[in-house]
Amino acid sequence: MTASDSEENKQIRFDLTTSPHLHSKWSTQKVMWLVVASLAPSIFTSLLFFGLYQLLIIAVAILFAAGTEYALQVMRNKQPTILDGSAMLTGLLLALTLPPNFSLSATAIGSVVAVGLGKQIFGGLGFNIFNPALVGRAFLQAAFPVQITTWSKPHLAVDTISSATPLAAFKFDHVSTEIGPLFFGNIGGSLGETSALAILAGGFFLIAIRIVNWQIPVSMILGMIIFGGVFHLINPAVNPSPLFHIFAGGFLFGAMFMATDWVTSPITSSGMWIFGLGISLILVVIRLYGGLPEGVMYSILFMNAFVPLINRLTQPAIFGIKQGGQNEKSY
Amino acid sequence: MTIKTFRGGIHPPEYKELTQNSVFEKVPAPGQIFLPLTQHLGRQAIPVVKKGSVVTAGMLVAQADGFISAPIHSPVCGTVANLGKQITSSGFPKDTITIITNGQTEAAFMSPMDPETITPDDIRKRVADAGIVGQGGAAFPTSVKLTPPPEKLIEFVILNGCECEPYLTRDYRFMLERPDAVIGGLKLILKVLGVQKGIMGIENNKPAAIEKMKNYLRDEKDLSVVVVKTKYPQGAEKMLIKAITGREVPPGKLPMDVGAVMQNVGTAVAIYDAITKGEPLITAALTVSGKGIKNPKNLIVPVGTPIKDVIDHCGGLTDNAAKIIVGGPMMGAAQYDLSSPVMKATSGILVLTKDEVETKQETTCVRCGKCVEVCPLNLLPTRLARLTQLQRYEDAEMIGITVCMECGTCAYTCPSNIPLVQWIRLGKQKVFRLQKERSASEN
Amino acid sequence: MLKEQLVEEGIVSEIKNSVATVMLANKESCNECSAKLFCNPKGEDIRGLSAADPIGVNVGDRVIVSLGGEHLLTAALLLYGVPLVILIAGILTGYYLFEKNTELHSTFLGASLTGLYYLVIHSCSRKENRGKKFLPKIVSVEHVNPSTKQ
Amino acid sequence: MKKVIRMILTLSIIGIFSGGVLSKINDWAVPYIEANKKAATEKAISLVQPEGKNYERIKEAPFEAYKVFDEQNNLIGYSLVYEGNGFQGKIRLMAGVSVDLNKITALEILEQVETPGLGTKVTKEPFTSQFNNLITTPQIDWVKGVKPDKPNEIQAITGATISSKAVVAIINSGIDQLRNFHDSGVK
Amino acid sequence: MVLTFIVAIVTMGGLGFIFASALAVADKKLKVVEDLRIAEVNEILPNANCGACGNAGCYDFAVKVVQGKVDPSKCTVGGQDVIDEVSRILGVEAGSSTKMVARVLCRGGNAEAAQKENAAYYGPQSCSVQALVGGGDKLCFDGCLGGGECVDACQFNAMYMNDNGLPVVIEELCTGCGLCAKACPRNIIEIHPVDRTLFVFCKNHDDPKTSKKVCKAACIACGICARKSDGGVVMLDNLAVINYSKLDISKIPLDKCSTKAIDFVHADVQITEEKIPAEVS
Amino acid sequence: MELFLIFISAALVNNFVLAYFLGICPFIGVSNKISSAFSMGLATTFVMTITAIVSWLLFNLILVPYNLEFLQIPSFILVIASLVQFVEMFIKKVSQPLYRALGIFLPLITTNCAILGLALFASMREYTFIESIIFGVGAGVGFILALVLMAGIREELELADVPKAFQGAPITLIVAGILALAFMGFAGMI
Amino acid sequence: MKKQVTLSKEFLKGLWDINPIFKQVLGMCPTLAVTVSAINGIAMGLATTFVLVCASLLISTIRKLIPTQVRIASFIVIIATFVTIVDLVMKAKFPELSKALGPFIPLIVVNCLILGRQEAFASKSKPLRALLDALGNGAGFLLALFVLGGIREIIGSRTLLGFQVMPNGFEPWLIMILPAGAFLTLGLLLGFANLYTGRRDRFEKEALQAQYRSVGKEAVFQNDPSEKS
Ligand SMILES: Cc1cc2nc3c(=O)[nH]c(=O)nc-3n(C[C@@H](O)[C@H](O)[C@H](O)COP(=O)(O)O)c2cc1C
Ligand SMILES: Cc1cc2nc3c(=O)[nH]c(=O)nc-3n(C[C@H](O)[C@H](O)[C@H](O)COP(=O)(O)O)c2cc1C
Ligand SMILES: Cc1cc2nc3c(=O)[nH]c(=O)nc-3n(C[C@H](O)[C@H](O)[C@H](O)COP(=O)(O)O)c2cc1C
Ligand SMILES: Cc1cc2nc3c(=O)[nH]c(=O)nc-3n(C[C@H](O)[C@H](O)[C@H](O)CO)c2cc1C
Ligand code: SF4
Ligand code: SF4
Ligand code: SF4
Ligand code: SF4
Ligand code: FES
Repeated sequence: MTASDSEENKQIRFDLTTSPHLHSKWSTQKVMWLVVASLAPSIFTSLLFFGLYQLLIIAVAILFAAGTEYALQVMRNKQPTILDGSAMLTGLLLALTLPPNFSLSATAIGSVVAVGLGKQIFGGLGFNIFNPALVGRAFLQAAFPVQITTWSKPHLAVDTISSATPLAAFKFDHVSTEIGPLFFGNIGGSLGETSALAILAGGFFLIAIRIVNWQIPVSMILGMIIFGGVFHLINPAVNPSPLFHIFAGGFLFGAMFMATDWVTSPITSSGMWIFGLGISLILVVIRLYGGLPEGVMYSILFMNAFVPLINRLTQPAIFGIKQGGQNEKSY
Repeated sequence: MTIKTFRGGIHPPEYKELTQNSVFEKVPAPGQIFLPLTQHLGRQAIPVVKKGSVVTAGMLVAQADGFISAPIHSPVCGTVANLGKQITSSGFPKDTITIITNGQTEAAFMSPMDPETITPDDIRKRVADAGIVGQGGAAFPTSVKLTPPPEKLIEFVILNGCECEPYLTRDYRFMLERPDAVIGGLKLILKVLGVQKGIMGIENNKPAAIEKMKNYLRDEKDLSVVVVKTKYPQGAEKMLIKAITGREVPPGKLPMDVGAVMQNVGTAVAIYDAITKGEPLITAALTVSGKGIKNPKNLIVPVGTPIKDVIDHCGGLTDNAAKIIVGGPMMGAAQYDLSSPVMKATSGILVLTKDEVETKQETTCVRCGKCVEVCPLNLLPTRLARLTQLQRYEDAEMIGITVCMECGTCAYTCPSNIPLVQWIRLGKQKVFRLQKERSASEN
Repeated sequence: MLKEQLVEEGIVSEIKNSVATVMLANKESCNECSAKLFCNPKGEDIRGLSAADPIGVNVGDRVIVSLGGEHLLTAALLLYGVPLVILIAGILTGYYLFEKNTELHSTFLGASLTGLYYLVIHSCSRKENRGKKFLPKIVSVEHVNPSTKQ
Repeated sequence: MKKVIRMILTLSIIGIFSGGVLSKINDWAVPYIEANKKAATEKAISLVQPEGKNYERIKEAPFEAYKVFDEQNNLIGYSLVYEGNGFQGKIRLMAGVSVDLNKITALEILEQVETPGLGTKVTKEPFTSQFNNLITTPQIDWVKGVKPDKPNEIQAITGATISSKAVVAIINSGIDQLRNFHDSGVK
Repeated sequence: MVLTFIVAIVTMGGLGFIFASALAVADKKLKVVEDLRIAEVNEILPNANCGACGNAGCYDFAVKVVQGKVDPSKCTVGGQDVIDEVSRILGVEAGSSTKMVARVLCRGGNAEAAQKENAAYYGPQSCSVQALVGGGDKLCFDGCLGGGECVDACQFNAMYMNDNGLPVVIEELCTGCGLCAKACPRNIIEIHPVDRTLFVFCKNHDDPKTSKKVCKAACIACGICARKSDGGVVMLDNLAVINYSKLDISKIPLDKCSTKAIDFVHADVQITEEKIPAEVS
Repeated sequence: MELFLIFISAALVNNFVLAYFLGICPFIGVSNKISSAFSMGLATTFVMTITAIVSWLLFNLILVPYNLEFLQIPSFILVIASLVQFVEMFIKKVSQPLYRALGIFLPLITTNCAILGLALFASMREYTFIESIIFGVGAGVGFILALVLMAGIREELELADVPKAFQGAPITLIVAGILALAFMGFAGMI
Repeated sequence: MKKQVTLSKEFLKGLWDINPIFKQVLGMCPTLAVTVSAINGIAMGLATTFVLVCASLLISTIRKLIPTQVRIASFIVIIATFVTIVDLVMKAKFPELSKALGPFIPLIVVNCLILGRQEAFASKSKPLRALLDALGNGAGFLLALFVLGGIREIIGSRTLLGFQVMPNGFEPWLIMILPAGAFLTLGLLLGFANLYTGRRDRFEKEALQAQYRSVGKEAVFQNDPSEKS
């Protein structure tokens, strides 16, 4: 065993790793910050429509999310990884699903729950089953159902739409809202969800740079057109058109930013289709027959629970093994 | 014409421009060479020389041990200095014959034969005697591949000219510089196997080579060129067969099970040379490239030349060189000992720079599914790696860890920078050990 | 994803026509379970189980038995799924058929239809080999009984 | 065989003992339970018909309802027990109704499984007291977020609109039933 | 009232009767014979299911003990208490077990073993993985990699990594279960009877010249120990190997071994009785 | 429609496991294999349906007429137990292989408070005969759903880095909590 | 190995060492369902304890008379009888409570805790020990129910046993009295209980190792060949 003694080799320490020696340009950290960037339009519209106070909500949510992540990782003697941005993203997304002028202390609780119960208790990034931000929001909705359904009027409302959200208005008062305001966002609703324009801008950006798997938003929208359409055709007087379903409430926001969460969505593309269609189906049922006006959050969480089953169902057959034929191993 | 390909895969930057126009350059033998006894898959060769033996170029120094093995010939004239151990590009010490060269250039090759009149059995014997091993990377003894069991019906021979690994341009140069040898080799292979149909698979990023080969094959009705998509790992046996024929080689099965035999372009050249010149496999054609090397080149080097000498021949390392790889960047092995020699199947020596190999922080798997999407064999790399980490080898076995060909596609694409291949390789090893134990306990 | 099976460890006590009787020890978790009244009304500590033996084990070997595996679902559907449907269908039919003592009668109808179904199953599964695939399978030998090794 | 007999005997004896003991304890408990039930109904009736002193179940009605009398045994109204679906499950309530069925005297929720702290507000003040002396013709209606300005309107509880609506709907259909029953002539 | 009473009694008694009959039938049909002692023995065993006894877990052991196929003393984990108790149940003579312990047969820690000069390993810090990638940072291809996989494998907390990067077995806690030995990719850990004290603490098969370069604690295959030992030590492929059946310790010239590759175990890191703080032992 | 509502209510809105906390033991102890979970769930549904039928008959044809409501608990228990025992023996007679494939599931987890709870709920709510059968089936389907979802999640969690103290029952309960949150979306549907 | 333990231990073990909920994870259903408030928890705990004690006492008294084959069936019938008694008494004397605990009183029958204790203990022990064991386990169950109910009541409705303990400014978390809150709280409680015991065990082990290590280190350096040569 003769280690080479040549002069120049001594200065260089060669890295020993296995192949491959090239890597793509992505890193989790980069991805997370790009998602944050793509949320900028939504943040901007939320401030525009609901006032600067919302910045406080966002700040509190991010701060507590990151703080919880840090504290729990330190407690588990793990290398803190808050800089990978995923906790902050969770906080930001949580904030954007809250109603305007929501209480800051409740926001903080939601953030702590989102990261603590939604993510870290499963082992941290990548191990959670449910979308953490939505776990936080669902917790808040169950803990403070009245506050979280109290909606402030947007500053820039064109007419005197009451503070109720389009969906609540539809559900309880059978008032439909025009697509125009729905699209631009000067309506009642959660911070990030009101402006479809801003969401689509961010969403298309993410799809374009291949962070978001296009299958999920597309299948959700398609599903909504199918299922919403069927109900609409059955009884147009009671059931709104699919277009209304798509632009009202958190549908687009959920489709672009929340159902697409890598961790909690299926890993195969056929799985993503099932996932998206499932969300739409459940959403339509909840919106039309449930007691609650909105169900994006619940349908995403519900389908999150199905993801392990979907993954198993859609597991690709190993190359060379015909679909269905089991790799029968005898030993 | 639609460009054929397979599902999955990636397209890393090619970096072929560094060497694709550099003509093969012959490198003289250095003062000392190392001939490891395992330059091929299979049983280690048995030395037939002793310390102090004098050898000439082309002389047999170690003979094959059984069917799946290959003899080794001295590429130089000189004296056997030692029979000991030497670290090889695998990173582990292997039994090695060390030869001090004496600068003489005479050669003792076998007698040339006429490719037109030669019989299949003679070809087979010559290929075995010449110690030819697959030049595509796996270094499988070629004579074995050319001796399929009689019950297997071989329908075509595919010549693999994909060279899908970034940086490497050896096969490309072969096709440009020695088209006659490539075609000649292919015809010899067809002859051995008694097959009519010969196909060359070439990626569409090598238009010059495609052009050239098509020109040469214009009059051949049974030989053709199939252009395949530039995509890694297009050159992998299973993938290329799938792309060209649409057939899938099942796990644990060989190409011959679906009627194909595949050889690398370089292998064809080696066969041609062994027949027409009587030259055993004693040189390695390789690409020396990468940003960490001063003058990237394509070289023809005597087997056994230490990597260091090859690098020196190319002007040495740049200041920011950080990693030396033998083979391609996707499947090659990192080196730490530059005295390790060039071997029969070495296809490239790459030197990557600091900024290229900078290890990004590894995070946990975010289940993005990208690895699943790109795995050409439809495996679930993330799960294989995780199960190995958790030491659940049986489960890993159930979902096909042993099928993985370690192409590295998954690890390339993983945004979390998980060393997936490293884990999978470990898992495979453990599973193989388990399987061995199992069969032992059954008997 | 993972090939699924419910596995139990046990010791082979008898082998006949490559069907082995395997003794399973009650797991600790069984101790406290109130379902014991139904699952193990006699409170035995050991249960016997027949398992197909594709690998050739010996008496005394400690083996892993996989319950079901691929055919588990089929078996469950055959045994519980279909009869459930028949039972309910029978009862619903009976409910509209009978005038007096409806409940009792329709229950009888449902139950007898189900019984009929089971009879069909019975005659089907008497053929030796058809049933064998449903048997739990011995998948591996954990420990070879040293006394039978020679 | 001896074992079998012993098994059967043991279990039968334990069963017999169990049956016997329980029967005796039941004999003791039944009067109390009956009394409790009666007291509960009485209490509810006295709550929804404060003036009532006496009551009598309307046996002919296909639902639970009572005639309520004052000290002089004059009929002063009815107590109607009716149920329907709320937000989570059944809501069962008792409403006191005037003799002409045009006014509610008071409302008492008997059973519900609404969300504690939210839907359960319908069982409490100030929601229930809105029903005191509420006009029932035309049908009771509800408003949201604003003070009711009609005599047949109540204000729904914020965050529990569904439960509030459910209560209104149950009373409305109950009174309809009572009215039909009334109109069909049986007194 | 009386009627209710009677009906109640009849109902419950009848139900009891039916159920008991069902059980009786089932008892006949689904009969299992069992040796009650198996359960009894199983209860006594430590239930660590470690396999130290050579059986597949404690229950297996219980079955075999009751069947008389193995000796109760084979359970070394439970200690003498358990053996005595099991023997009492079975009415056999209590044997005594020799305690087995794990021995780490490599002393090439960070201080002794030479490092590869040009290499820096990146990746998971686990022995098995390092062993795959060029054999880790050390030059020796047979020595301890220092990743501590064995320590992680030990369920009994009987191991730790010392500051020199070598695993240490705490003899008192070690049950001899062999999990660590199984985990080690380099096969450095072996299980030996506790009273066996002389070992060759090296597994390197390199030729003398190389092994000298590779590690200060390596067996350099000089063969001195073998020559004097009358077969107690033999040289196998450049490594001294002790043949315990022929070993006569007094014949081994321990002080002649220049690297101390052959040595007593307690001269090393193992803890002897006196050194243990009182509360622990 | 009423029947359909009973079904949906029992299966989704008022899921036995997630809203009524019945059958938590098998839910926590459920095997992490999906097809076993499904098979167990199916067996449970079968027993639940039979239970619904028999307990209705017992209650309405014997206990009520003879004023024996107080014997509800012990008699339900005994009847269900003997029934399960009979079914087991019957199935064994019918098809040895099938029985052996999963006969042990029948009693293994089929009997827990969910079964008795079902019988009690059905009699408490004074369901009609058909209603209680549908109720039984619905509860069983809900049980399958909860069990299978949990099994899938468990399988996934085996790969996760759950803190040691939270492995097993705690994380299962927390997942159940989040599932219960998700099921709240169906609230108000009945 | 079964060793005779002192009578007081027989009682105390139920409180923590083998606490039915925190350690054995038994009888989850009533635990989750009834603990919307502390008082409900206490009532349920008492009812369960009553049944447990009576059944244990009776069964350990007649344990020799019951053939093993019908052992479990007999236990269940006996337990069911006592549960019915509790149910009837509650209905007669505490109608409000009976309503609050709903169908969960009958379900005590299938509470795994009770049968488990009969199987594991009462059927093998003398009445006195069985009594103590039952009391201990009952108390442990009660304690756990009280803790869970207390937490849920305090956060979910600001009160404890009906008295307001949280300031008015505190907005009660409705979720705590919903099913989801029950699962989450119990999950966290169990986790923290494990954390506590795990920590304790780990500290013990670490302390032990550290002691060995301190000795071991010396030995290594004494014997370092590099120093010697
Ligand atoms: C992605 C996303 C998901 C949401 N999911 C829900 C939901 O499931 N239920 C809900 O009430 N609100 C949800 N919201 C909040 C809003 O949609 C808002 O509640 C809705 O517009 C009107 O709801 P309301 O009438 O219940 O008050 C979600 C918001 C976003 C951005
Ligand atoms: C991931 C992967 C990539 C490969 N790429 C090439 C390639 O680009 N060119 C090539 O000739 N062989 C490549 N091979 C090797 C081929 O699979 C095959 O072994 C070879 O073409 C057979 O010819 P040979 O025996 O002459 O080497 C690759 C193998 C793998 C596993
Ligand atoms: C946890 C939770 C519990 C709820 N409970 C009730 C309830 O008991 N009764 C009810 O009418 N609505 C309940 N709701 C439904 C919503 O509050 C619904 O949005 C509301 O009925 C709409 O009324 P609003 O327009 O006054 O906000 C609940 C919602 C949540 C999230
Ligand atoms: C496309 C995309 C969408 C994401 N959506 C969410 C989300 O909805 N909620 C969330 O908590 N984290 C989201 N993340 C961040 C990250 O995946 C999340 O923190 C993990 O779920 C935590 O394990 C998203 C990340 C990406 C790349
Ligand atoms: S290395 Fe293996 S798992 Fe990864 S992509 Fe290649 S074949 Fe698939
Ligand atoms: S590519 Fe990496 S992060 Fe994505 S699923 Fe695969 S292993 Fe996980
Ligand atoms: S793992 Fe090794 S050190 Fe630990 S107890 Fe077993 S044999 Fe001893
Ligand atoms: S002894 Fe083996 S397992 Fe332990 S640290 Fe050394 S190499 Fe690793
Ligand atoms: S208490 Fe065990 S299932 Fe409910």
